[in-house]
Order: sequence, then C-alpha cells, then structure tokens
Amino acid sequence: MSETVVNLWSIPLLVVIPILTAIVLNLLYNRVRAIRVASVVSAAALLVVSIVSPYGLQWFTGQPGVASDGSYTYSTSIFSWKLSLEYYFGPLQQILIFTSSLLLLFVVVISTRSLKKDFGPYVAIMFLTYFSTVAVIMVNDFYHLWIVVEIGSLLVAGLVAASGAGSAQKAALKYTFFSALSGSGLAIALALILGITGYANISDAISFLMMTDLGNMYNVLYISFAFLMLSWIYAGGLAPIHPLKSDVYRSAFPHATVLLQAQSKVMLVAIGLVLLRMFGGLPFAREAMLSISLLTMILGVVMALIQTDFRWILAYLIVSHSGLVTVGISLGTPLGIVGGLFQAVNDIVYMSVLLLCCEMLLYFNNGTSIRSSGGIAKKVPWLAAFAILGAFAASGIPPFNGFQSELILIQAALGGGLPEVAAVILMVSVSTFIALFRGIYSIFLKPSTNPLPEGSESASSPPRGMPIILGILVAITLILGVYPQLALDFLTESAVKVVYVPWVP
Amino acid sequence: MIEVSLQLLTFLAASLLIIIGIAGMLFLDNLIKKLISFTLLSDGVNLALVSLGYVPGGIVPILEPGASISDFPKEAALIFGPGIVLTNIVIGVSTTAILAALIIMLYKRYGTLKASKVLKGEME
Amino acid sequence: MIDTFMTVAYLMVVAVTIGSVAALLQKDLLRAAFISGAESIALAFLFHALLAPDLGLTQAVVGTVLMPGIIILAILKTRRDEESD
Amino acid sequence: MGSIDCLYDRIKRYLSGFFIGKGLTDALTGYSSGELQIAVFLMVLAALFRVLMVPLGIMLLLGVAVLLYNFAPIIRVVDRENSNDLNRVLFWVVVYLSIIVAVTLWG
Repeated sequence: MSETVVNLWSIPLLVVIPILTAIVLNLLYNRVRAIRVASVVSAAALLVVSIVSPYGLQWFTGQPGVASDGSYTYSTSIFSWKLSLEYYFGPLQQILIFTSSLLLLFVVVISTRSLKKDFGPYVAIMFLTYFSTVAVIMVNDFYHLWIVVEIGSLLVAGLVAASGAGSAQKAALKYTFFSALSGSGLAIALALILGITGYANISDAISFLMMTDLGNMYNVLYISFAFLMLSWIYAGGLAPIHPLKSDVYRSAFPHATVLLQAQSKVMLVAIGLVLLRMFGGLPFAREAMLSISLLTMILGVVMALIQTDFRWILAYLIVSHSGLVTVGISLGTPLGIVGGLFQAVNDIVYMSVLLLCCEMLLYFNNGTSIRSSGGIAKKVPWLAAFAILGAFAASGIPPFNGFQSELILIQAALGGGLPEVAAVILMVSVSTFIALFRGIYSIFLKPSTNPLPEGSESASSPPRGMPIILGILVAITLILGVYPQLALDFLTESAVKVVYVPWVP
Repeated sequence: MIEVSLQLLTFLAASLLIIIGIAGMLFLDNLIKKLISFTLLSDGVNLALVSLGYVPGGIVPILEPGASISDFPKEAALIFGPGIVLTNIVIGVSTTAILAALIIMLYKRYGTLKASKVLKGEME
Repeated sequence: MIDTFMTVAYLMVVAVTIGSVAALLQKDLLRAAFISGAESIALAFLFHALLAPDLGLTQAVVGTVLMPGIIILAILKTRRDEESD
Repeated sequence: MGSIDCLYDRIKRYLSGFFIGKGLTDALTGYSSGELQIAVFLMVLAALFRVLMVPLGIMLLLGVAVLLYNFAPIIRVVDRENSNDLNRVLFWVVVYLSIIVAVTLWG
C-alpha cells in the first residue's frame, strides 16, 4: 500500500506545449517576427524535452485492476500499472519523438522564412500535426488512439488545403471524406473491443484476452480487427488508399509533406504495434497485414516509376517505403520488428532530405517536372550533391542508413522462411534507385535544354540556412548507416517486449 | 402482438442509417448531399454505440441519493458507449465544418457542386 | 404509461429511417438540410429512450442547430438547387 | 525464337505505340521497367502460395506466366486502376475489407 503512483513530468509537456504554441500563434495572426521567435523557441524546447526526458508513464484515470481469476482488486501492485487511460514514454517513443521534433524545428525555420503572409494559422496547424504525431506513439489506450487518429487526419486536410492550389483542395476533400468512413469504423472497433473485454486500456484488454476464452465472441474480435486494420491502412496510406494519400503528399508544400510523412509513418508504427500486440495470435491476422504491405510496396514503386514529375515520384516512393516499414512489423519476429522500426526512423530522415531538395527546386527551377528542366547541378552544385546523397540513402546503398535497415528486413524475411518477401524488398530498393535517378538525372545532371532567363525566378529568395539543415540530415543518415547500433539500442527492447510480453506498453 | 425489443429495433435502424449513409457517400453526385450522408452515417454509428449499452428495463446510470448501491451495477445502463458517442458527436461536427469549408472553396474555384466534375480522377 | 413511451420510441425508429431517406431524396438542398435536422430530433428522443438522456440533450442541440447550421451556411455560400445535367 | 524475345518485343511495340514523339525516352524506360516489375511481383506472389501447398504454388506460377504472356502490357491497367477517383478508391476499399473479413472469419 506504500507504493505511490508517479506521473512522468515530460509527457504533459510534450502534449501541451504544441497545443499552447498553436493557440498563441493563432492569436499572433500576422506579426512575422513574433511568430518566428515563438515557434522556433517552442520547437527547440520540445526537442530538448524529448532528449532529456526519463522513461515513464502518465495516467489520467484509475480503475481497479483485474486479477487472473477475473475478480477485481484495488491492490497497489496492480493498481500502479493497470490504469485505464495512459501514455507511455519509452526508448522507441524517445527516438521517434526526437526525430519528429528535429524535423519540426527545421520545417518551422523554413516555413517562417519562405512564406510571406498569413502564416500564423499555417504554422499553428504544423504544431498540431506534430502533436498528433507525438501523441499517437505514446498512447496506450484505444480511446486516445481513436481521438488522435481522427485529429491527425483532419489536420492533414488542413495542412494540405493551406497550400492553396485547386488540386490540393480536391485532395483534402477526398481525404476528409474517407476519414469520415474510417473514423466511424474505428469508433465501432473501439466499441466492440470495449464490449468484449470491458477495458479501454490496451494492456488490460490484452491480458483479458489472454486469460479468457472468448468462445463465440471471437467473430466479434475479427470484425474489430478488420475495422482497426481499415484505420491503419487509412492513417498510413497503405494499398487501397494510396492514390488519395499520394495526392495528399504531392499537393502540400514539400516542407509540409516532411511533417505529413513523419506523421503517417509514426501512425503506421503505433497502430501496427497495437494490431500486433492485440491480434497477433489470431490466424490470418499477420498474413493479412503482410499481404497489404507487399501490395503497397510494389504498387507504390511501380507508380513512382511511371511518373514524370519529381514531386509525384517522391509521393509514390513515400507510399512504397511505408510498405517497407509495415513488412517488418507484420513479420512478427523480434528481428523483423526491429527492422521495421529502424526503417521507419531512417525513412523519415532520408525522405525529408529528398523533400527539402524538392522544395529548393521550386526556387531554383521552373517547377519540378522532369521534362521542362535540366542543368541544376551547374547552377546549384550543393543542392545536386544533397539530392544524390539522399537518393543513395533511399535506395539502400551501403554507407547510408537505408542499407542497414533493409539488410535487417531481408535477414528477418529469410529467417522467417519467406525468401519471396526478401526478393520483393530487394526489388523495391533497386526500383527506388531507378525511379529517383530518372528524376535526378533529368533535373540535375542533364545539360539544360531550354535555359531560363536569368533572374526570372528570383521573386522569392530561398531560405538561408538550407545547406546547414540538409547537411545535418545527411549527416544523420551517414551516422546511422555507419553506427546503426546507436538507433538499434533504442529499438530492440521495444521489439522484444512486443513479441514476448505484449501487455507491457 | 409480437414484442420486438427496443434494442434490436434501434440496432436495425442504426444499420439502416449506416448503409444509407455509405450508399449516399458512394452514389450521390452532389457534394452537399455527400456531406448530409456523412452526418447520417455518424448518426447511425452513434445510435449503434448507444444501443450497445442499453440494459432492458434498466435505469439511467446516475446514482441518485437514496438509491441502493448494490443493485446499481446490475440495473444501470453501460456508460462505455455513450462516453464514446459524446466524443464522436464533437468529431462529427468538426469534420462537417472542415468538409463544408472545403466544399465552399471548391465551389468558388470550379463553380459546380457535382462530384463527378470536381472530384474527377486526374491522370497526370 | 410505459407502453405509450415505447410506442413513441418505435415511431421514432421509423421516423429516423424515413427521415434519412427523405433527406437524401430532396431536390432542394435547403429542405434536405432541414429534414436531416428533424431526423436528429427523433434520434435525440431515441437516445433518451435508450437510457442516455445526457446524449439526448447533446444530440438535440448539436444535431438540430449546429450541423444543419453548418450545412445551410455551405448551401447559402454555394447554390441551393441540385444541378441536373 | 524463344518466348522471352517475343514477350519483350510485344511489350516494346505496344508501349512505343503510346509514346510517339517527344516523351519517348523518358517515359518508355519507366513504363517498361514498371511492366517487368509487376510481372515479377505477380510471379513471386504466386510462388508465395507454396507456404500452403507446393503443387498449388507451381500451378499458380505457371498460370500467372501464361496469363502475363496473353495480357502483355498490364502496366496500363495498373495505371488506370490507381487513379485517384474517390469512388474507385472506395470500391477497392470495400473489396479489401470484405476480403479481410471473409478470410479471417473463415480461417
């Protein structure tokens, strides 16, 4: 009875700071300098909090713990970790939140430099998107999971529509219509799980499923699995939704897409781990997840091969590499999960490099189409160098981080007795190389065919500090490629816990 | 007269609402009609969730002064469903607002509410 | 007394179903919005009958005022009739 | 004349029919590699059924090879089915969901 329940101080900070910043930025509507200072300070504070925070839990409400014979108990030893609504901050959460905080800082710096007016609400939406990213990886109950996924999809629509083009508004409308469907499905899944197990907490629900024989109720569990899977597909943009999701990626500003892709990959990891912990024992559950991942990888990379615009190529490649993340998770072995999580971290970083290079093309080039450009390498050599390095990392060439995670994924697929999956992963990485270098060759390396008149594009000067930001990101890809153990130390424990003790967050 | 339980009937109504909502979102061509279909869909989900928690012959889950605490868990309706529904209503309103804003913007740009013209798939 | 309550509840179930179909069949969008609001009143009563009076109140306010209000605003900003071609 | 050459010739002839003129080099590379990619992926997918039963995998592999030979440029179909039309996406989602529910409930 002497055991006390201690909440972690950093989790409320990580959740509340972005929301408060968003409110303040909304109020500051158009004061450029104030918005710039407030947003950069806030993003830096979030980065520091994510680095220095210890690991722990945050509870919102209490409930009696359930003992192994089904009776209720209020004993503190169970009470201390079985609480209904909770957030958990652990090593996996730390590395993903650190990566998104870094990206948020960079994106805020870029967007406050490059946009000219009315960007208070826009930056506020960015902070809220970051909030949904951070919250979805920390939640350990279905209720918050549902709310965060809903908020996240509405924010995606807002961030995309803010770019102002007609196609962007169309993409946002389609995405929101679909969010209505999948959100309803997620609500029904939540209600079914609550009805079966009686717990909103994921840990409680899993231990209930392990202790109880459901009998006829298994069918209800399958239905809730299908609806949760629908929201997983939707939040991460997997196979049937990928046309809508790639629409979203390519019609937002590229710097906004950096946050969007980070959000969708973190959601893939979070909901995927919940699916694996909760339903991993069901027959055909992992096979369904695996088949969708394979389909996503191939469809994404094939669609990327036949595009003729660098933005569209990147959009489909992001979709395809989401499939790489989920292949690892749905393999279900510790090695596979480590590979999937590591791939998520790497993917967020190297796709950001490529997207920021794409953003720079809007300043230095006449659009991002393959056909109407050429000769950027002569004009801006550093940009070409960064784009090529990013493409190397994305296609899994040795000294970079993409190689390490794909190696782990291939090993896991071979170890799981599925060499075909390993072959598909190899195909995807080779085709990524082809697709990216089709774009990079014609935009950067090919001699310019129709030289632009000098000074026609200098209406808005590119944000300063861009080479530094790109340099830091490329350095991260190199460091993670040479010393993968730096990231793997964070991920291994979480992966092992998911497989062997799934009820522990 | 055959006694049909209220719970079964509301389940039926909820599933009809959900089917009508999804069919409306799929087959109706007008964007505002699609929006109304979405509100019907979310109404149907809400009704299904509320009727999940219904206990036949039960009482409202509010512990009134003087009521017996030992009978309360047996008689009171479940509160899980309604707890979700309250959030779902709020989410439904915000989604409706965002959809309406996007529809207004698209109407200003394209001058039509026909989904087959506005949301047409574009091939590069 | 219970019987009248239940009879009204059954009537409301029918009203919800018919109202939802009727709202989608209207040519006039403004009328469709109003009918969907009326359908929400029936829904609020059903919530009440299903032992969730707090939700009934919320649904009555949100479903009959806020949601149709947003939809009517959207209709006034765009157009009232459904294009036929 | 092996069948491989025939397949390649057919694909190339068919695809170059779509791109006469300026975009020939750029798009043709992408389209032909995408076509090969899809073909290989379908074969791998058919081979994956050996997990259930080895003869089934072999039969499916042969069947897919024959089908691919008959309907050679399938990249156009893939391209068309991946359009971002809302109703088309919703249709595929409904198909997906019913497959998942059917397989998990039956299995």
